[in-house]
Amino acid sequence: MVASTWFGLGAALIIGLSLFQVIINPEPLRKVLAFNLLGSAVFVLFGVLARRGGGRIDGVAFADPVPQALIITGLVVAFAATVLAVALVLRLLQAECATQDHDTECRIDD
Amino acid sequence: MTLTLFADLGLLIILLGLAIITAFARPAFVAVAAYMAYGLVMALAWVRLAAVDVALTEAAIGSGLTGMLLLGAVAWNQRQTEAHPRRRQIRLQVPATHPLLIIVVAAVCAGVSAVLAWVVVTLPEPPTLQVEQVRLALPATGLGNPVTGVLLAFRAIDTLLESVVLVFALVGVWSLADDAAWGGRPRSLRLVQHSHALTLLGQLLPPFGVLMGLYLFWAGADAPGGAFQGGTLLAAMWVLALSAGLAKVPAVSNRQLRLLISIGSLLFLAIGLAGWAGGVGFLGYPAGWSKALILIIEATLTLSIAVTLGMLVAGRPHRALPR
Amino acid sequence: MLFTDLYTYSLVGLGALFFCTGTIGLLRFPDSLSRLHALTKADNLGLGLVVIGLLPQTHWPLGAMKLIAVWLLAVLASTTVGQMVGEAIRRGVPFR
Amino acid sequence: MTELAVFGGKQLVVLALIMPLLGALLAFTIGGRTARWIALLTALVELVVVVSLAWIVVDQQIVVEYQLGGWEPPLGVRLRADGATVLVLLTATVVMTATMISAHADWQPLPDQHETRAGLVFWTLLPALWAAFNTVLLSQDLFNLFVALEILTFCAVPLVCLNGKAETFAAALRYLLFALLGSVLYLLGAGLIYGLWGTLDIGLLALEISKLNRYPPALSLALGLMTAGLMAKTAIVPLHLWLPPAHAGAPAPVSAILSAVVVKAAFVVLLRLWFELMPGSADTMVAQTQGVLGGLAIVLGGVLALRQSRLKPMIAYSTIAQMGYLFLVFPLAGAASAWGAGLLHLCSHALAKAALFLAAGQIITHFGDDRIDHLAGLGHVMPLTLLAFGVAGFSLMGLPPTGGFVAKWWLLQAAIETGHWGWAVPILFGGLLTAGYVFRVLAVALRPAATPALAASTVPHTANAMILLLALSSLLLGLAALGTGLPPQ
Repeated sequence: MVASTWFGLGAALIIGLSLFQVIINPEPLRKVLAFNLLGSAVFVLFGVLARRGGGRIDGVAFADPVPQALIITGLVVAFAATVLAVALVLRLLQAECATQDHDTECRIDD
Repeated sequence: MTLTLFADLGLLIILLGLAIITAFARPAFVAVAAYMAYGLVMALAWVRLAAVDVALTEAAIGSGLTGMLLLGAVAWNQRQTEAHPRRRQIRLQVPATHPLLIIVVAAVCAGVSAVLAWVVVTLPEPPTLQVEQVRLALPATGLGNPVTGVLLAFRAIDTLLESVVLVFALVGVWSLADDAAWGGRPRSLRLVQHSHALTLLGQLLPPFGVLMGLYLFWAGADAPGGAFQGGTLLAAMWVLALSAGLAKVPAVSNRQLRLLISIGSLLFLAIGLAGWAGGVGFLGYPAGWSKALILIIEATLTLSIAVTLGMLVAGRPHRALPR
Repeated sequence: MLFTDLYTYSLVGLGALFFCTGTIGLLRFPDSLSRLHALTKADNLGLGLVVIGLLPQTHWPLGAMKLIAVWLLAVLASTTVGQMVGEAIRRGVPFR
Repeated sequence: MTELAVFGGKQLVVLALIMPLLGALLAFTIGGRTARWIALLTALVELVVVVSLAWIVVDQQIVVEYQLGGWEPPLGVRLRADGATVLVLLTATVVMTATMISAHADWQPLPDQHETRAGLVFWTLLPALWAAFNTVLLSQDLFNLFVALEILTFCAVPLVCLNGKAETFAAALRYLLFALLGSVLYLLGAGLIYGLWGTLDIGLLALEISKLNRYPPALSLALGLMTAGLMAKTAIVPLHLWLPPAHAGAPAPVSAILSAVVVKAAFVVLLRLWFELMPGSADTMVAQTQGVLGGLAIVLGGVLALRQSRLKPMIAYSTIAQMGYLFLVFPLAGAASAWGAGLLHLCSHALAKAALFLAAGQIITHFGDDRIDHLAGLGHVMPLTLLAFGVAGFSLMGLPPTGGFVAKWWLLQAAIETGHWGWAVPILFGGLLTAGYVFRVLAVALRPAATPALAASTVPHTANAMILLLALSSLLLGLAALGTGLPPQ
């Protein structure tokens, strides 16, 4: 088996376990983290496909550029999703905190 | 050949180990730290998969910025829990965490993994995919890096949408502010305790980082790199200066700031529309002009991405501006 | 040819040894400050040796300059982080 | 020869996509009090663009295609507008424009304020969401669709918690997580498809797949993953939990857009995957499962809607039920009328549901109460709003001659035609449930108030006009569909 196939198998494994965490883990921040892991493994699977379409020119390995471009776009989109999710979680934690502890202030910057 | 396979397998085992720690480690802090390491090792894996552009993006955005963001959130949560020990934790429960349900979910996830693994092994002989088409069409764009060709010429619409995603995500983050804080600055990124070492780094590193960021954008036309990788590096330098207290986060009502954020997408759109005047259609580049136009788009995109990413890290406006 | 290869192997091997001792120190030393000491010292020296070892294998001068720049930046980063972690320990932030 | 002098169909397809995008970016950049005017102007221009495009496509009976940047697929991305697309495009445009106009006075800055948080967010993200939705409709590229669906989510989520109440943050987060799970599964499927054929263009893929004798297992896996992901985004029954708190908790104009437009986006992609890539899949297990889930959604959504004590959650649960009808299209795909029925239901539900949510918003603001048992006297105070509510409710129920009626009638015909009588049961039972919750509101609202009559309605005329326009459009859609003859071929 070529190396990229091994990476594909690894990605398949990571997809399974991060999917499990995404569904089961009740902590919002851990869910977001698991999402990032899941996304990254999906990209690797995509990248393995890109490598299959590639080859070697003058001894330098190259891969199909289209999935590479798609993965770069995907990484940026995934980052935007993470930012939004983390901002929401923090806002939610702060709101919860404010409703539960009336005597102590819950500030985001302390 | 066998030696590189050995190295690849080693890389893979480290990746799997880090992924397992990320997914299952008890302390959230350990999980995020493992994820950052995972991202860096993943960048190496991308190099091994002959995708250097992706490797750069993964290291910059996937590991660096994402890790920093999550680390900050986890640290805040931890401090809050210590300060208010009786605080109820927020839990997003699946309807019932019945053991049976967990077993079913685990079985489904294992099934997905198994089927995907089977597909990876049995997928028919490598098709050429789009390698040939891109190679034949690339000279028309005047670019040397096929990935940049795909991003800015063949699939320019994806990249246009990708650049606006960041703008709208920023609006989304800002939207979580208190009404009273609207128009003001995000909380300072400056660390609570003053550190001379950090100040020194904040003064020493940015010139090199900015040079490197600009180089990444410039080289992107013909070699691995591009607007997103370069912009991220510039953003990192800005964030470094902000956390060393060497610069101030601008207020969200600042007109120039808003223009800087949206100028990349706006110019991209304008040049796209100019394609009609040039007779090559929307998002087309007139023959001979394409490389110059692409570089102009990428230069503004790099700037906009850098500012937007920096503001995304800074978060929602927190303090109203004094009237 | 053979000589440069031998030179590279020995210096990179020595660098790897430093990384190993640094890691053992990280795992076995009793308190945070000495663990930090083991880590930063070993990393700087280890990385330096690896870089010096690899110098003859690269294109002169640009490739070599890149390697040296990598080393300098790594030293700069680890110094700063080491310093900041040290300051935090002195302030009484619990590290384990 | 209705070709316009300057803009032909090709340019209009591009403009339909980028006008709202440009509007959103400008509204963000300029901000302040101007943001609202930029968004409203964008809506009007977009209305002209889409109506012209629809006119060209329908009048000349053509399909408009546009290769972005001049690059032919598989290398480039193609936009495509056929009759079905322009119908949905037009519906979304009407809903968007009417909602924006009816909300034009909300979130205005105080005299000494430069801009408000909610105002800037609303007038920026609503056009952005619109651009994303139009991209979902027009793009022919599976990955481009992914990006568009993501933008749709990123714009919709902040709008859910626009009024900053603590419980809406939780709803928004839940919504975001479901949508992200859906996207990731969709992307995984799209990646596998690229690995099989090296293209993401739906047209080219349909061509490749039609050449096959039997489908490769990787294709089944890919479509299964994409379908599961898109079903999470359309809130079909086991995956519906995120919808009611999000749609009910959002400000009314946002609820209208979410229920009328946003949930439909993923469904449109689902329709295209199954009808264009895998035609003739009506009898497969997947199609049957989709139908069963649709039937469950109709019943469960209807029952839960009946049990709500407040107006907005009731309307939100009704969305779950009405989305269920759409999923009956898959097992009935063998009949000629199924496709038309699905399309018509999608559009008439969009119009009716927008009217219902906007009406509920006016009721909350001006009547001051949305508990259904407390609505007595509403008919006296806000007759026009209640009239619009009623007309929209009739369409939801499927009373003739509304769009809802014709759609359900066509669905029943499809059930009879294909011999699968069983599907008629949820269709009819769902209609009864809908009648139950709509009449419950009307019955209370038409009762005289127990307390002395409240002051006469102060609902702004523009808002009332827009709500009535939406409700009547849903009615007219039914008449127009009846006029084209039953069922469409």
